[in-house]
Amino acid sequence: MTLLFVLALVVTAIAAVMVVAAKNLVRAVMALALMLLGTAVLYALLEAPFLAGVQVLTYVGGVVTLMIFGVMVTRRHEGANAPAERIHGFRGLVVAAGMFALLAWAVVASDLERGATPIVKPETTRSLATALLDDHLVAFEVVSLLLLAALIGAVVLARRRDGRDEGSAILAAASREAIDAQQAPAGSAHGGDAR
Amino acid sequence: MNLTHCLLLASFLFCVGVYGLLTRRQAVAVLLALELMMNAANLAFVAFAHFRGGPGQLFVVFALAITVAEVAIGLALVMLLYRRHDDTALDRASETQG
Amino acid sequence: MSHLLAWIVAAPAIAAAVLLVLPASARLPIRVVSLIGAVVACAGSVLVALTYDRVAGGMQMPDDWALVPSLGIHLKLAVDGWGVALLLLTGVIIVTGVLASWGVEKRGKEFFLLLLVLVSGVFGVFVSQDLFVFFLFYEIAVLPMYLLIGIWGASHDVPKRGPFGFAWKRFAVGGKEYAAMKLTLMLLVGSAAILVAMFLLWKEAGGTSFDLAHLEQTKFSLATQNWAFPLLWLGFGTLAGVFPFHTWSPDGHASAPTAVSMLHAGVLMKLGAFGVMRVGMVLCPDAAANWAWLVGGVAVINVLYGALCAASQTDLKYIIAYSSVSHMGIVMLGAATLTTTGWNGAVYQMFAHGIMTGLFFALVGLVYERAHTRAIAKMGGFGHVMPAVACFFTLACLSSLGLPGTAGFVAEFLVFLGAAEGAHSWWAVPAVIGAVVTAVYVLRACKTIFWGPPPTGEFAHLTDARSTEWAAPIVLGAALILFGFWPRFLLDFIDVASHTFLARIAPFS
Amino acid sequence: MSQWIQLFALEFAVVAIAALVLLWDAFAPRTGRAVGWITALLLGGVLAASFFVDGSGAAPHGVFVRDAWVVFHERLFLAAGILGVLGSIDWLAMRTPKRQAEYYALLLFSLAGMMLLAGARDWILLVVCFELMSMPLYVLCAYGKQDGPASEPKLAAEAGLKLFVTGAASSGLTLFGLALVVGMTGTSHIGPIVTGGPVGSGPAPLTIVGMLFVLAGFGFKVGAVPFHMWVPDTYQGAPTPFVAFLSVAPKAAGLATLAIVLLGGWSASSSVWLPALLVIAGASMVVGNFFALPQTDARRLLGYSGIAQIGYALLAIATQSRGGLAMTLFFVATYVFTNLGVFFVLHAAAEEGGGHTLARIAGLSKRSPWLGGALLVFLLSLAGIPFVAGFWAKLFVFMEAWNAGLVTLVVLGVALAVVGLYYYLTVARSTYMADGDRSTPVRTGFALGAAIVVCLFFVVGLGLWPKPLVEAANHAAAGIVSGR
Repeated sequence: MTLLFVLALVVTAIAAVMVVAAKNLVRAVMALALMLLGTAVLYALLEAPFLAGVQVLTYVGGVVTLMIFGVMVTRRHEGANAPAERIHGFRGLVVAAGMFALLAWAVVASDLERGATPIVKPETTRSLATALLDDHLVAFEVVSLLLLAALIGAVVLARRRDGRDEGSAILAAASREAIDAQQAPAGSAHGGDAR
Repeated sequence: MNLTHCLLLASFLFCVGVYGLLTRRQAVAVLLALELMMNAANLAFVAFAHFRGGPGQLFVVFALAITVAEVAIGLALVMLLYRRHDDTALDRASETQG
Repeated sequence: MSHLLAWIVAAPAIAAAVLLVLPASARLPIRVVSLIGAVVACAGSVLVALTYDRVAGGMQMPDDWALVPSLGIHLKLAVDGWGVALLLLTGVIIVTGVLASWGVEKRGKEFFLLLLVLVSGVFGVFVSQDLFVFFLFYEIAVLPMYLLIGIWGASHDVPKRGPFGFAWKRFAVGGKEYAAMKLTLMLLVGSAAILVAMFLLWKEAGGTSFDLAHLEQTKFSLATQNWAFPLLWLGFGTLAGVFPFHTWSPDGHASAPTAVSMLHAGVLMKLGAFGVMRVGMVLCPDAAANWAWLVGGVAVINVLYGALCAASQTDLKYIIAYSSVSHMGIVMLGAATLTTTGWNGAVYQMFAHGIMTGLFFALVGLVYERAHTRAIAKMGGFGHVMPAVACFFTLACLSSLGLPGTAGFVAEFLVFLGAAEGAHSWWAVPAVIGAVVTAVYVLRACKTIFWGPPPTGEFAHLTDARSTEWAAPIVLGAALILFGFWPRFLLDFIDVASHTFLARIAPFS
Repeated sequence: MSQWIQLFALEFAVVAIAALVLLWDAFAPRTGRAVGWITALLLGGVLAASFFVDGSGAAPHGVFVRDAWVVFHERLFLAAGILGVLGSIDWLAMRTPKRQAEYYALLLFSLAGMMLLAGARDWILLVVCFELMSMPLYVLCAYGKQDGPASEPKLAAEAGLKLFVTGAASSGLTLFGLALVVGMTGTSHIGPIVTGGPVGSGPAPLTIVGMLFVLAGFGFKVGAVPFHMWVPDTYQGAPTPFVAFLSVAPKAAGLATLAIVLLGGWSASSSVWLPALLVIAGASMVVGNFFALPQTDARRLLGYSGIAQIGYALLAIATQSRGGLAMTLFFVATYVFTNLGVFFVLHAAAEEGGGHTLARIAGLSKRSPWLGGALLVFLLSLAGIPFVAGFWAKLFVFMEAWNAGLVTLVVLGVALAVVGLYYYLTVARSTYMADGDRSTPVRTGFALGAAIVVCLFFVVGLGLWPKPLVEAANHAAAGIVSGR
């Protein structure tokens, strides 16, 4: 258990560094996939199986695919007149390192382990669903609106002036992901209208 | 395996994301960095929920939906920019005078 | 007549509102409506002067409307002795000013509109008895100036030389837009200082009311007074042309169109001095006494420096503008004496200088319209072609140097007397020297321009004043002489108010 | 169910209008201005209905509370939305006649997000509403991608991406901060920070850091320094009628959120956030005012001026008093009308003059005295000059801040207001004193003209008679902060 945890932790961290370090964007996306998988494993270890599943399905299955698609479509061009890969490298490093130092100090200084009681009743998928559709029904409905808005927005942006729908592939993928993520029937219903 | 470790990892992921956000010029790379940040937040939520209880997991469900919507919009914008300029470098946008 | 003060303030504003709906092409109606607004306000002022009870004194003809009750802001109007004198001044100046700008053709509708709004603000300041409303009107009086100078002003035709000469070319320094911006910003910085001082006083007085009467009854701590008074002095003093914050004034007055110069030098600068005395000194009596040495010292610098600067100018409008700086120094000097005589002199000087400088600018505008130059070196012998203008100009000059029999004499005499009575009697010496320098430069300018051999060439066929142009010289010139021989009429008003206010600074009077 | 309908009636209506507009466009595509007018009129109906529907109440578990605060904001957002639609009608009909419905629909979605936001008392709902508000804005920003006067670079897509990246990054920042705060406190309710430690001990370091992250996230959204970089770029690139909306409504919503969180939830922990807020407010005033000085593009200038205005609004929030919050609302409300008006006039002038630089709008007042006069009034209101609404707004804010003991910042603000006057006057100078190369009157469409007139009415009206809005603001603020 602990070994698996350490492994997932290390893999996630390294993959994350690769995401921002890789020059090649395809590699960066792959590293992102790896990192997301590592996080999914951590979710599983943290007794969040539902989230682990969703993570794999939507993120690794969907977002990464979308990203790859994005990279492929826009890729033609890097090379010849590709601009310098990085800007403000040092400044970025200082900001990020400073932020991490602050966070790490706060985490350590907060002495989280003292007085922490193990959870008696882990959150189950069932309780999650109850909370989603009872306590937070308003937010749930708002999310369906949000996804609908995103859908319309993506259509608007991707549609060409002359009417050719070059971006419809992205849209299709995006809408599927959106709907999967929420499993909200409302989302698909509205989505139908929007078309 | 305790809360401190998880949060340190989450913080690390978040800061790596911030670094990428600040330094990468390729729009897609910036999107990837944003994913890192969101993912870090989710990890922190789940870790807290496991060790301390609370609505962390629920939060993550919503955060995932938000992230997906953001990716869709973000990629659409990147493609739009690409079609316009045949170039997805971000800082052309800032023809700043101050 | 009820609400007389409100009608005086509102008349120009109503006229402005009427202008708003008139078409821009209706040339004559625009001017007539403006004139009606000005005349109504002026007549109201005269009515106030006639009905004001000089024996009783104090605040009379009160009006009160709640504006923002939650903060204790009331539209509270009333008039005291000082107010009467300054209302009269404003009324006379605006009527003559409208007549003097009868010939403004460029965007005439907007010009008269702004002019009327400005005058409305000026009237409002002199009659408001609520510090906040006082400030509001003050702002209204200051702001239209930006557009009035920026659009209708004149750029300088006298080229600047010297080490900074390049700036005139490079940055349009000295142009009308520069002058407008400089004036507005400096005065607004002053307003910011006033606002801060207002908050200070308002807060210490309980934070419930801006009523001046209420504030006067509050005994402010010395620390508050010592903060508030300098802020008020600098804030209002900027408009009064207090050295070294006077630099907007020559540029502004020189660039402004005739009526605006008349109003601004004639009336608006008085707002500043009025503010220092009415708000600063009356509300912060202890601090006023503490800082009197500085206020008076700076005023002396104003008198001398203004006179010397005026003496060294070659541009006619700049001469008058710097002489205003010098004369406003006399006002501030009178205020700083903290004696009844000095204060009477200060307010009388406000009135006298307002009339005189209004006359000056009206005549200069008249000359400029014909000769198209303000460089005195180019002019000469104009008296032969425009005798009336020459006579009135000479009259203004004589009042300016304080010749007995003119209003200027009464004012300066009172101020010098007050200075001699006051705690710093040596102030009178440099002030008198300043008056002597004034005599030198005004007489020199007057002689160069109007007296001498008849003009030749382009200036040979200049004409004297015509139709509406007569109004300003005659009315203002008559006023100069009238109030030179009959000062009692105004001094009765002024004196009763000065006594009341000075009672607050009892140990020093 | 009926309780839900009552509680969310206005929001339902707004979303329904969005759906209606989309459907109508799908089945009966029109190219005229009808879609826009219908949207505006229906929204007007909703605004009118808001005066008759008494929807006060709370959703189960207290995630959403509808009180005077929410009502005030709903009306404000609806007004901004109506004006935003009106200002866009002519432009859309001209530039993208075949694709108008989506624009309005997205704007309405954003509007619904804002309206819900004001009542959110739960972090989850708040975050989701915030996204619902922001997401359509990213898209709208890039709406007129090939748009704008010929003399200017087409920056809409860049502006959209820039807004998106900053917006998404700030969402990430907020979420991470929330993870820490919610994790440490164990509840998603927006309420006091429970320290968990012994009585008297402050929040744990991690909680503090989380709170600061959340604050920074909202700082991005409202465009406060040091999170302001996107503002001028976005304002310059996005289509001007939309920038008008973008520059007011989301900022008002962001400030409302800050007020809910800081004054409603975290008021007991003000020792944590107050110093940060004061620094942000002061820095916004300084940077906004000084960076606006050298600008030659009116939109960038207004962007920086907006940053400065946000600084003033934050100053009012920092008073932590009911009066201060009320004056924030007053300030924001006047800012909404003023800034909308400024951008609408600018849009009209730029369409005709071929650009948004000060040189291009030169001579406006000579060409169209009314338009020039309106612009002057709006600029004076932004500068805080008496007898226009902005004066009272600045004055009230300064007075409340002075009362709360923030004397240094008030003096700084008053001094900077003069700097502000300078650059507002430079705009006025170019419209009044400079001569442009055209002399024909500037023509505005009917809708745009109507929007300008409405803005003018409110700016002047509130300047002359501020009392009703002051009272409404005081009433609304009582829902968040009790006491004085």
